[in-house]
Amino acid sequence: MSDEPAPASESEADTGTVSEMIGIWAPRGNEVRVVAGTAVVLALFPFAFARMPVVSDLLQGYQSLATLILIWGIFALGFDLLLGYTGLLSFGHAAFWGSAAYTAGIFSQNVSGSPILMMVAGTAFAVLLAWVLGFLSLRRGGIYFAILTLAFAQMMFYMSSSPLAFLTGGENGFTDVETGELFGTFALESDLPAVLGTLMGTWLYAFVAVITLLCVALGYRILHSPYGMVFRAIRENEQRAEFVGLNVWRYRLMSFILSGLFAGIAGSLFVIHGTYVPLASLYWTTSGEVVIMTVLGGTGSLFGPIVGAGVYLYVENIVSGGHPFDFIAPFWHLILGLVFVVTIWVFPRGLWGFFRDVRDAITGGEN
Amino acid sequence: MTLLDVDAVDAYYGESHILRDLSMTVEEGEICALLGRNGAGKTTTLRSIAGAKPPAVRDGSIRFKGDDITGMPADDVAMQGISLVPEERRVFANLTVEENLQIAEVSRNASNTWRRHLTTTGTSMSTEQVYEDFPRLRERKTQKAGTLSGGEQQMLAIARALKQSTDLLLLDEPYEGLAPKIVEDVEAAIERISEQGVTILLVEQNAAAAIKIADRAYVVDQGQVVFDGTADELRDDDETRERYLGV
Amino acid sequence: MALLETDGLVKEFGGLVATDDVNLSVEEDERVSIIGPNGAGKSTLVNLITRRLDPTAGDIRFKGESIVNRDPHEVVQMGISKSFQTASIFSELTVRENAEIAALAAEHGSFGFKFLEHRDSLTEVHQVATDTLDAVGLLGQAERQAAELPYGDKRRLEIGIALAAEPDLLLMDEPTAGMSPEETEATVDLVEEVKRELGLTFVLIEHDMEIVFRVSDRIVVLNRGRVIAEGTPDEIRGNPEVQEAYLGGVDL
Amino acid sequence: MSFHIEAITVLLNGLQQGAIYILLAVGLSIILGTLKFVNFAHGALYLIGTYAGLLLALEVNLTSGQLQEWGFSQLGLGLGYIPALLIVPVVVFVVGLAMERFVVEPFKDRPDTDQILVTFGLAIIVQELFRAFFGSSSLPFSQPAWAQGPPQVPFLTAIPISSWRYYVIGITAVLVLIVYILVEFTDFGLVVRAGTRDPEMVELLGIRLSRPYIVVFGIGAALAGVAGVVGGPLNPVNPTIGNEILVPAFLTVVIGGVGSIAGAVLGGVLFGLTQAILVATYSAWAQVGLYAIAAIILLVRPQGLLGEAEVAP
Amino acid sequence: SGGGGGGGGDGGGSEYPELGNYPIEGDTATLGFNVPQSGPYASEGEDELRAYELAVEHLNNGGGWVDSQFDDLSGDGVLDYQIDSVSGDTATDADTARQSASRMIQRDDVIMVSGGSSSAVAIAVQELCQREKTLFMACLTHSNETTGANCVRYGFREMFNAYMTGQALAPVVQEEYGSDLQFYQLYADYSWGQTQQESMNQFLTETAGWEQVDSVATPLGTSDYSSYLSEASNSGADVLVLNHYGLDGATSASQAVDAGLDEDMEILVPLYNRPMAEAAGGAIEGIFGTVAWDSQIDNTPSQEFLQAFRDEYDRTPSGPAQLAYAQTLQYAAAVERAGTFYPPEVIRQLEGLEYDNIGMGPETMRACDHQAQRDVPVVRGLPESEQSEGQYFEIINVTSRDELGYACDAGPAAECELGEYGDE
Ligand SMILES: Nc1ncnc2c1ncn2[C@@H]1O[C@H](COP(=O)(O)OP(=O)(O)OP(=O)(O)O)[C@@H](O)[C@H]1O
Ligand SMILES: Nc1ncnc2c1ncn2[C@@H]1O[C@H](COP(=O)(O)OP(=O)(O)OP(=O)(O)O)[C@@H](O)[C@H]1O
Ligand SMILES: [Mg+2]
Ligand SMILES: [Mg+2]
Repeated sequence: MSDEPAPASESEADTGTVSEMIGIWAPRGNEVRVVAGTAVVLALFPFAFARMPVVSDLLQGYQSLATLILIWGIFALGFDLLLGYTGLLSFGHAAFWGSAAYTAGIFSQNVSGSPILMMVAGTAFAVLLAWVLGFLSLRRGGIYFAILTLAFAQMMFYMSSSPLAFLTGGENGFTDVETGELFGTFALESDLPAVLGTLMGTWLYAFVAVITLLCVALGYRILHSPYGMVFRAIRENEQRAEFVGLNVWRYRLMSFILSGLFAGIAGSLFVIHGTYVPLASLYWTTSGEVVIMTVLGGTGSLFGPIVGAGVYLYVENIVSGGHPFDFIAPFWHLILGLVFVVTIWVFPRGLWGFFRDVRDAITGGEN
Repeated sequence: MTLLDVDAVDAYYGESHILRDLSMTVEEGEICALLGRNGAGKTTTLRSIAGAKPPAVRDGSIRFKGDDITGMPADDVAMQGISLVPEERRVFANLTVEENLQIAEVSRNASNTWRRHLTTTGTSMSTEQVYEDFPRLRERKTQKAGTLSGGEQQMLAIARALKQSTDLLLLDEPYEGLAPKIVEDVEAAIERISEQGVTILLVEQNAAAAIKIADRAYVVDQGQVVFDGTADELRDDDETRERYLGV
Repeated sequence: MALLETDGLVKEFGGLVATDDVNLSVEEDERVSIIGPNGAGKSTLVNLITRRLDPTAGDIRFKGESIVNRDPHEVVQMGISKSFQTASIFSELTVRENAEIAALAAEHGSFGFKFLEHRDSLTEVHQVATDTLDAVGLLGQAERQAAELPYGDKRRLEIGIALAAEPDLLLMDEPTAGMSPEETEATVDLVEEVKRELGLTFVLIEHDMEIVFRVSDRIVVLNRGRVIAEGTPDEIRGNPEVQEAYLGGVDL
Repeated sequence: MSFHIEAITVLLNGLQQGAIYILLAVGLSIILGTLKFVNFAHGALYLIGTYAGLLLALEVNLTSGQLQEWGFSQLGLGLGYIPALLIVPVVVFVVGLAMERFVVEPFKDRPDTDQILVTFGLAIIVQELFRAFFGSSSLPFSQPAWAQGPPQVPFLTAIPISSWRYYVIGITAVLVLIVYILVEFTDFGLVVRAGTRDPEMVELLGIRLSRPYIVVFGIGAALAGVAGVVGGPLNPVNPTIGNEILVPAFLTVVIGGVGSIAGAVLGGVLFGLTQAILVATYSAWAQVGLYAIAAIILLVRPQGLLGEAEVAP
Repeated sequence: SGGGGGGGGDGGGSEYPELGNYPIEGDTATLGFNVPQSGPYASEGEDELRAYELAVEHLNNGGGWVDSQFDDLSGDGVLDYQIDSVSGDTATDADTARQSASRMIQRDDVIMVSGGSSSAVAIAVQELCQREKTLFMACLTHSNETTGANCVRYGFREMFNAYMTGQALAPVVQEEYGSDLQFYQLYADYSWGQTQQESMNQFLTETAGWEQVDSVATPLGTSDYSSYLSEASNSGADVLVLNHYGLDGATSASQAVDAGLDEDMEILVPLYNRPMAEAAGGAIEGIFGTVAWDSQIDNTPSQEFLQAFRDEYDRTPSGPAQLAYAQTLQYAAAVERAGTFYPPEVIRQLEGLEYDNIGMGPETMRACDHQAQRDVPVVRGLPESEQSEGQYFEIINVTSRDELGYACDAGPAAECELGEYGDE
């Protein structure tokens, strides 16, 4: 095998027959269970969060926050592909989130307001950018990588704050988003019909939830494809990975691009949801937020980062808003900081890891 | 008088049990050899004595001049008068020869000894003495240690250890990687140091070389002492030599 | 044609010449050992061949093709595998995954866009991994985390990873360093067995003369970066220069 | 105005801005080089330095924050600038010691991503504590009256740069020189440099390495503190300044080369000058240009200008 | 008790279709106050919040302008509804502000949102409010675009803008410093700074007859302006205009003074606010600028507000506090006049409204761009020794609205398209 030139085996997949393609896509292992479970949770989440008697009063949630949590969840999920699996800490992911948001926004103003097309445009730009920035920053790991990504993202921030302000609206943010209807028929803001409306609320939520589901499925697939294994191998022992014949650099770049892809999807959805692009979406604090969410929820897991996004946004939007948290509301930043540090210190695997440990302790490690 | 007393020590790297119930003693003033094959546990023994971690000593005790030094941090052990010249020499490649020697002296600075319970009584050489013993080092005084030849580095490592207040010098394979001529130089240096009253525990794979200068020898295999006697006894014990030393 | 050839290979570190005009050639199916005192440049030579270091001058050819401009992973893809001096494994992955990684690289090239393909569908990779683990006697522990293995088994796994890459040429840098005599024995047996079964060529670097003289067809002696002698075990045994430089008068 | 005055102005501005970066970068760099610790909370030390300096030097009117709510509408000792300059480094040095002991020590053996994360979290906590106590509005920290306006020295009077900025350059030069001498020519520096390469061997020589290490951290912290006091009157003083200055400071370290004091100085000067020159020429691109230059340097020389290339093990 | 609303007590809950958060459920109408509670303008936000709470208190129980200036208001709630409020933290960040506003609208069902302290925030939030069909009564926002290119039907602005600042300042500084001067501008490089800079250029050139030497953009949030200031100093101009808002303004002004620029040049800071004055301390001494409102303005409504605020909080209100108070009452009065909370009707009540009851003389809330046509106070910074809590400036002139403004088809208004009422 090894004396055949490598490209031959790559092209095999490309020229695969239709049945092989289906073979590739066929669900395997736990996949169906995971996706179905996620779908159920996604369908019930807004109801429990914003409308269900008693529960929603306790939670004090609301519809648009539910949507926002999913959007950031996608972002964090993609970020975790990089941090949790490949072991690369980027402090510049705002570049992908923000540029996708701007692209989708500008696209909606100039080309088409179709949410799906906006998403495609934003994501495509983010992927392209991830490819370029990844190419430039992946030369070294650790602190150098963190700083380089940070530098590039800051550069983009300052670009759009002044020199490109004619396009981005600078400090005012991009306000000319013109989101159209889904499939040309369903207004995103309008409620879903019948019981779906009670459960999930708006078309917007349904749209975001479907994308989220696809992203979870995609994430699950990636982690259970050879990539998942290779990523972990690279994180642990890069040199050895190179010496079993893997092109470490390309895999790294690929994990960077994939995480850029998720960030791009999320960034585009963010515009569709908010019809607005704040300049801060490119600022390094946005990168910092996704880092916090991911670590809080738990790196190296599929759902941890989404949980992290939920907790973060909950604190940011509900605890900070006073009632029933008046007591601690002004200190919500401080509280998040404390929780974050405690998590790294005591539960390096985050809240999700902590839940799992607790579950394992209860079930005696079975299951 | 017994200077070092290793009593029934068990040492581990993580979960691997390396030293098994190992006991040995070193008498004041002698040259004691610790022999054994590749991976027998010689380095582990020295590291355990010197307080380097890993390995972790989980059982047994190590006493030096009657004081218990088991589990003591490496820097404290060194200040009791035990100097280790480790495998691969470990000179500071980014410092000059002079600085490599000077750093051993720094351990006696007040900033280092302040509020530490220390009992060194050992002799420590002045830089001048060291240069007299190792004239090559004087020539290379301002050269970065990383650019020295292997033999010179070995000299430097020994010299550095001697500049500590040393009662007991632990030498881990001092001849490794040295040309035979240089091996002779190092041998001479070890004997000279011994004559000055420093006790020496010498680890070697090369039994012949060690027996030549040692008074007494231990042979370890798989973390256990399998022979214990004078150098002459070992020379005559063909079976032990064949079985455990492959000679 | 020689499988591996080096031609006037030189490597300098600053002023130090670690590899000095080495012309080495390894025939297919041959077992070559490289010996020499510490610092002779053995590891450097291996690192040059595996492309971890760039040569200062000279050429390296594998299967007649120059590899000095290739990346390390490409060289592995061409069929040169290396086992490391210390157990270099993926300790958080399971034993099986360790082998699978190597098999994946061998079966599917150094990189592929297979991120949508489930691992379970890569049957041939599983097969190679299973076979390799069987060969190194770790199949029973396949689902254990590699970190949990005893040290000796880690070294076995290390060799297993090198083998799962399905090499034509295996470079082994002190594969038995730090092993107990029994483990050493077992490893040597393993190497010999693999050699017999897979017919692979290997280059061994070892300080343990017993092993070297037992398994080699040819021995190359390095000193200060230069080849000072080369020949069958018997020839080397009797070479006075080697005696002087390395064996140091030890009677063998 | 004549071109040479303008050129000198730009040069001095660049040097002064570089000086603040240098003070922070030298500390970051020696900590990273010796303790192998990535300190994202270095900006927090700068923040502490600024506030400590402000409260020691002046009396300030608080307009928000818990302290004000508890009735401290005026706070500060009003000792003046010189005492503040002398006391702050000591205070921040002590803070640094505590941080080494309680944060760095437990995270020494964890991967550098964990170190970045925990110190990043710590930086947030410190910032938010200051916000909680002192409020988030900026506090006035004016330059001392004796250092306002250009120095009354022939020629320099024509240059519109306040004396305080000359002092900043001077103080930085002196401190960096002291640290350089400390590291290159003293026993302490010897141990530190040796420990950079082989900490275990240093301990085998009987040296309690934790002592020089904690001091290194303390010195790094004190430098950040000094940067805070001298930089305070040049910038707005509010809780976010620490984290904002962290980014350029880290860039300075990385482009200069980790562990190299000379590198940090070079990086800082380069940064300051680039900024000053861009402002004088293409000001809209000044920030973008700064990051672009950093990126280019790192792409061409990943180990930084004066950093040593990673030696393959 | 939903019956209260359905019973017609609200003046026609059944008359109008559902829109935004209309109709109100229950017998309490909730207002959302979205102000910076963290971040650089927190102190300003706190002051605004005090004024908002004071307004709610007066709406429910009488007092202040409810008793004296607003005849439409009863002091017993609005249209039989008690007024309640929720507050949110904008952190002076547009995104945070929108999230906070959207929480108020979605979860707390607020019928009106008010707030601000930065144009970016105001523009972002009013755009959201337009979408959610919830009224937005802008507090402090000074960009021409708030009621220019980014104007919305659901947003109203009492505050003047950069354009009017230029108009107000030019004659005053000409009189003070003379004509035939050269000026140099630094401006924050984003829409507010740009429009402010354009307006200053326009009016200092046209009205004062000065000449611009150069105008240089500085990045937003710059913390060290020394390089820029050196350039300005070396330019040889007589006047330096610092078009920096808030903290940036405090920083650049202090640094200019520290570098000794004030010895050779006059400095202008077109827009002052309180956190800026606090942070700049003595550096603002003698520097001209404009403010939203000041407690020294000597007319009945102003003094009544000052008194009411002092009675309640024992402190001097800031300009934005006056805006916050006025905007809340203005909205409530419009509801009373409309007889319903139904937003389009309330909007129609506010459009074209003539009033003279909030302490800034006679005003018009113009229908074409929702920009109040009003007087602008020109002030000069006090020396540090004369500053006290709440008092940082002396009023030089209150420029009459007759000398300010622009037609509906001119200036910023030319770019305004208000958008839908929601009942078309
Ligand atoms: N860091 C380590 N982690 C795990 N096992 C180790 C480690 N270092 C050594 N060992 C194991 O401990 C055993 C004893 O090693 P040690 O280094 O003491 O041998 P030695 O007698 O000094 O051999 P040599 O002559 O090769 O130096 C060996 O089996 C080795 O594999
Ligand atoms: N990266 C490097 N930089 C500088 N010198 C190096 C480097 N790598 C190796 N050397 C030097 O090159 C020489 C050869 O080293 P090498 O590791 O090849 O020896 P070796 O024969 O493998 O020794 P051993 O038997 O101890 O493993 C040594 O003197 C070593 O110090
Ligand atoms: Mg050893
Ligand atoms: Mg080697």
